[in-house]
Amino acid sequence: MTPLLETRKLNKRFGGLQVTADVDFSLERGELHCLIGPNGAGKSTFFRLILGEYEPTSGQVFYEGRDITTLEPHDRIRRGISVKFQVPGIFKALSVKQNLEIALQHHLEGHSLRGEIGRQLDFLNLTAEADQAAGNLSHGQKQWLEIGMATSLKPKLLLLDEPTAGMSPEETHATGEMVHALRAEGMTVLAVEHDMAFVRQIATRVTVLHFGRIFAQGSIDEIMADDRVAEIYLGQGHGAPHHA
Amino acid sequence: MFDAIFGFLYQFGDASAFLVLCASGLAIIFGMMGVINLAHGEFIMAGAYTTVTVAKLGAPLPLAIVCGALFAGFVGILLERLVIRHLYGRPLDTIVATWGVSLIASQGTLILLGPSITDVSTPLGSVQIGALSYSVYRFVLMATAVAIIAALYLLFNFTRFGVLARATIQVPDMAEALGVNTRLIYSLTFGIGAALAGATGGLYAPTMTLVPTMGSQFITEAFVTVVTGGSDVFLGTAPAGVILGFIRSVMTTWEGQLAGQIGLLIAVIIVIRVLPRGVSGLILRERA
Amino acid sequence: MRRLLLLSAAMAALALPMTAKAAEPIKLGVLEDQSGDFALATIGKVHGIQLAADEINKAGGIAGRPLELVIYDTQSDNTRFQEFMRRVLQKDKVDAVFAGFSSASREAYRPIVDQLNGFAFYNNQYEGGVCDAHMIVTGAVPEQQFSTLIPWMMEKFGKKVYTIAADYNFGQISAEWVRNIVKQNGGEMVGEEFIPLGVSQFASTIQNIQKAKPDILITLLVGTAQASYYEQAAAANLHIPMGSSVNVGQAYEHKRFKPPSLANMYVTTNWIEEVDDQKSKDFVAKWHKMFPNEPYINQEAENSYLAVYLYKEMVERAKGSTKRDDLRKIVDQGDLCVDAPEGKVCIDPKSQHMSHTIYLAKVNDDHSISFPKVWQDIKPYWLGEAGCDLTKKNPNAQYTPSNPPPKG
Amino acid sequence: MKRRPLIVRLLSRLEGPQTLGRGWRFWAGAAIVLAAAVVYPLLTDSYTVGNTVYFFNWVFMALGLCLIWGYGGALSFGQTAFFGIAGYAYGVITLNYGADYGLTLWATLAAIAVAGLVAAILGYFLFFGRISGVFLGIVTLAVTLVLERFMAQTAGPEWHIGSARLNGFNGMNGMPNLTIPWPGEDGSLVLAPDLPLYYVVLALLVIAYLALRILVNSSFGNVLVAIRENPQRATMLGYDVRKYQLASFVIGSALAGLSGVLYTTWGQYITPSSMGITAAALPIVWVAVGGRSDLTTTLLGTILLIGGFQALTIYGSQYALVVMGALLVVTVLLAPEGLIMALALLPQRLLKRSARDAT
Repeated sequence: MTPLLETRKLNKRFGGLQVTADVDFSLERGELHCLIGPNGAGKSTFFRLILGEYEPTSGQVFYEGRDITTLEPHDRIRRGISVKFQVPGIFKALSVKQNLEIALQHHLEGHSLRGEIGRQLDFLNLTAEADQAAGNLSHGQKQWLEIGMATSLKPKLLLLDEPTAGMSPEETHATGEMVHALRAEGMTVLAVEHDMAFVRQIATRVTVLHFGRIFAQGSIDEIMADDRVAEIYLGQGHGAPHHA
Repeated sequence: MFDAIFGFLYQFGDASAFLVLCASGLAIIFGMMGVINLAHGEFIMAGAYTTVTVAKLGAPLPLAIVCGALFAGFVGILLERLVIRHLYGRPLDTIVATWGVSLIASQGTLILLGPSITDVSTPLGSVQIGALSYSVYRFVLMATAVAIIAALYLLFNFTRFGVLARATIQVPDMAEALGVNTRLIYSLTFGIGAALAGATGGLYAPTMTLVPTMGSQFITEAFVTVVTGGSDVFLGTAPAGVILGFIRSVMTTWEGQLAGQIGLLIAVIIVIRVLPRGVSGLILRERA
Repeated sequence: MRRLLLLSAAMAALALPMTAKAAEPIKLGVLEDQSGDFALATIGKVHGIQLAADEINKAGGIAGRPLELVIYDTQSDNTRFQEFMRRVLQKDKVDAVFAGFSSASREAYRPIVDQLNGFAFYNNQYEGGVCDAHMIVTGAVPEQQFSTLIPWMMEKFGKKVYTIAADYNFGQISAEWVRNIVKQNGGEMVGEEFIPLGVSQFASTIQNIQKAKPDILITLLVGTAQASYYEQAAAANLHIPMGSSVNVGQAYEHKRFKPPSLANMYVTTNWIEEVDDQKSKDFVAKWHKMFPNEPYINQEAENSYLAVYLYKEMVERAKGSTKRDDLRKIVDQGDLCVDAPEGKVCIDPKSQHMSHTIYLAKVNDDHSISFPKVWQDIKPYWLGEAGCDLTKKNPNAQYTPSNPPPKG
Repeated sequence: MKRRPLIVRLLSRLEGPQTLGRGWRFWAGAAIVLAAAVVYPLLTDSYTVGNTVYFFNWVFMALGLCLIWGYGGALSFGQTAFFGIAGYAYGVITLNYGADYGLTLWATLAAIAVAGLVAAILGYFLFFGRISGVFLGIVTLAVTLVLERFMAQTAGPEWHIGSARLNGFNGMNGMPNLTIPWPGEDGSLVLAPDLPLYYVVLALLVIAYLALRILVNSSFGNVLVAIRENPQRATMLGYDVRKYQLASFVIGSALAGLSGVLYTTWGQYITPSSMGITAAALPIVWVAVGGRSDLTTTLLGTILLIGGFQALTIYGSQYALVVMGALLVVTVLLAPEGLIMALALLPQRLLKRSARDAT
């Protein structure tokens, strides 16, 4: 069976700088896959290539076996990819309710729309803040709101760029639970993450990017056991995966 | 043949100098600070008026032009303190504010100084080259354009102020954290932009009629050049000025002044379409 | 005794409405650009009207009725002319309007004057051709300025002519006139260049002229931006005798520019403040008494001044009526003239344009003015000959030599 | 679950998060204002009526810009281009085919269509070229200036379309007023700038205003503001940002076109300078000063400003322009969200403050 997402020899060069190099990556349906690696390893760029925000210098992106390399970003979203950015990408000036409405109005309207908004608000426990401007939410709430918006599209593939950045351990754990719930709904998740506790909590498979190349791949334990991985983190000084 | 070629080069240089000079001040205010200054033309007018007034008092023209620049710069700093300062991060509001300022400036000048003041005649006479004779002063203008761009380059790349200014404009918070007096930097930068406009006014004063609305003769060209150039003053404005100057002079010699003007505007539309980030965008990308 | 009282009472009763009518002022609307681009040339026009009105009121008004001015600043903005023309005609209910400097502003308000059946005076030199019964034009038109200027200059300097003109109606139509008159007089056009309004840089134009080597350069440049040409040409050592119908007489460039940038320019104008005969001297004196710091009194100012007296003449000959039809009957009689600073000037019934004394003004090296020649009573002949006859029908249109009135 | 009929759903869009004013109070107020607008021409002279129509003429362009800029976040500096195009188009059509059989109405629609078409082409070029921010402003400005300078030199008789001469800088005039077929001796009613035209334009204004309210509160409006707030997120919710921006640009420009036609018929005159830089700056000023983020504030602000500027010119003599300038500067400094908007929000703010003081 064809993988849900696949990249072949994916290259991105900015002038002289090689950001991703010949990335052959594939993601099976139902995975909770984490993408780790030191800062500047090309994780975010890789996301943008998948989303179509960047045009690859060479190589292809396949989704459900179809070549989507030249597809406009919004078309990829419509095909079932969705993303939650690292810096919460929400509509600050608009109310929480409206944020969700904009995400949901694709496939719903009228009563069913209002009903679904209510359901989402509960799920994200933002009911109390429904009519507040999204800009006034706490950081964690913003993160959740955006996850809510991203998942409202009922995507097959959900990309999470450091979903727990700036969250308290409790919030982080709750987010982990949320991700599992989403998987249960049948979503496949690809997450960029630094917090190894979170990775351990959710990851079924882990890929390590280093200097734009796939450096190692495997279960969380295999990766943890791999000294070379520790080296590159130590070599880089910070952000080392602390054995949890 | 020689006349034709030299004549064209002269026109080309003349047009480019005009564009670069009237854009340089705006390039700093708009290109660096993101303030859309519709009162740019009035700074030019202020510079021209001051220059002529001082010159009539008997000061040598170069000195008078410096005075013009200083006065415009002073007014610029004043404006920054009173108005612009409160509008950072709201570039579109600066359109309205500065448009208001330009109304006040030009009509105020009309009320205070009357509909026009007598100008000073163009210095340095003319020179015969081949069959045609040229105003020597126009060559001075071309040279000045080059000099000003060079001076700006040095100022913003090799002086402490320049470095701080660029830092402030690129990463305000960082600069703030490093204890830079960003407010001062902003008003100085704005002042420099205004002073350049003033200098432009002073430089062209001897070649133009001085009326309160003279600024409007510069504003369109200035914006067009800056935007074509993109955010970077040196990699953008200067090349843009040269390119547009070339297009304009070609069109003008080929089809006349109207074609020159319209050609200029259409060129801009196309350039922006091809290079959404302006010429400097292109150059920077190539360098990266 | 009692009867006599009754009688006198009756007479008083009769007299009363008369006097009441007499007291009621005649209203003149004045729409001129007192700010914006054109202010330079037009502020004087307002003053001219104020001066005339002041004199007339001191002398007992028009047919015993005082003259009242309703003045608006149109800011060199066509839309203001539209707004205020409606205002003076509908709200202020003026008897006549004196309005407009630029031809565009005139064309902007003309439909409104026609629609509201008003009566407007355009006291400005222009490209000619307006055939509209609602309009009286007191300014000079091309045939008056060029049929005098061009032959004289060709006689004196040679037959090769080069024209640079503002690239809009006035420039293009005037250039057409120059072209035709040059041809009629056996001359040759060695070049013609049109400059868009607002252009202030002339490097290319100057070169083209140098290459063409004309004997005469006709400059029909308009607006403050284009005026920069003279300084730039002088700086490039271009000294060809220049002829013009707009400069000096309108924006007094010879006063504003440093000599000798305008030296050796010849202008046909129907009056400027330098005209030195007693009548003009007195006029200038009166003017400066009322407006001490007037920078310059140009031909349009004089046109506006005489227009008020022309209107006075009309109304008084129409027995105090201010109805347009009554006034046009007076015009139709064909002998409606006034005695202006420039001399006796008359209205041509067919076109409702005005005959003028045309002065040939020469700008000397020090920018002083001398008058090598004066033509008396030059008529605005073209429209009438071309077939505009407002005594018969009113097309409310503007014509040009290449777009004349439909025949028959 | 059965869906409510279309009309009900539309009406329910008349108020929503994107527009100020909701509930019976607002609509009662609106009704009173409208009633006043309907009655007052009967109480005043025909100059005031014609002059008010003149104010109304421009409002459509302002509302259009409010949609493009205030809601869509794309600043167009060149709405006057479409104003002019439509004006000239109306002139050309009517000068060629006259005003009988309600032709002026068809001419109006055609002229607006032309403006819309040009906007569609230009907009495609701009938005699909991913031009945004100030660059968008400058390109649109350049376009309107090109048109102005080109039209300014079309004085010669060679510049004509059919029997309509473009007539260069002096402008095109003599086109007929709006004329609608009407039972009566001459079989038509000429809408000169007086009562009949007033009511027609007022009706158009009400329609445009309500229609735009519905539009911005619809899902389309949601996406539009989403794009203004965060285009990337909007894209990543599956919306083709370019299409929405293009749509709003075309609608807004069509409204500018309507203004152009109304202005042209009002004064039977259209000129290149109505596409010049000053003319181009004015709509931005009206919308910004009124309060660009809302239709109602834009509507009121525009009428207030045009009327105010005219009054200033009448009574302020040569100081008018100075006062105008000062007014603009002060507004931007003291009421960034716009003068009318500030007034509209004043009560709430006072309440908030008093609440704060109370605690």
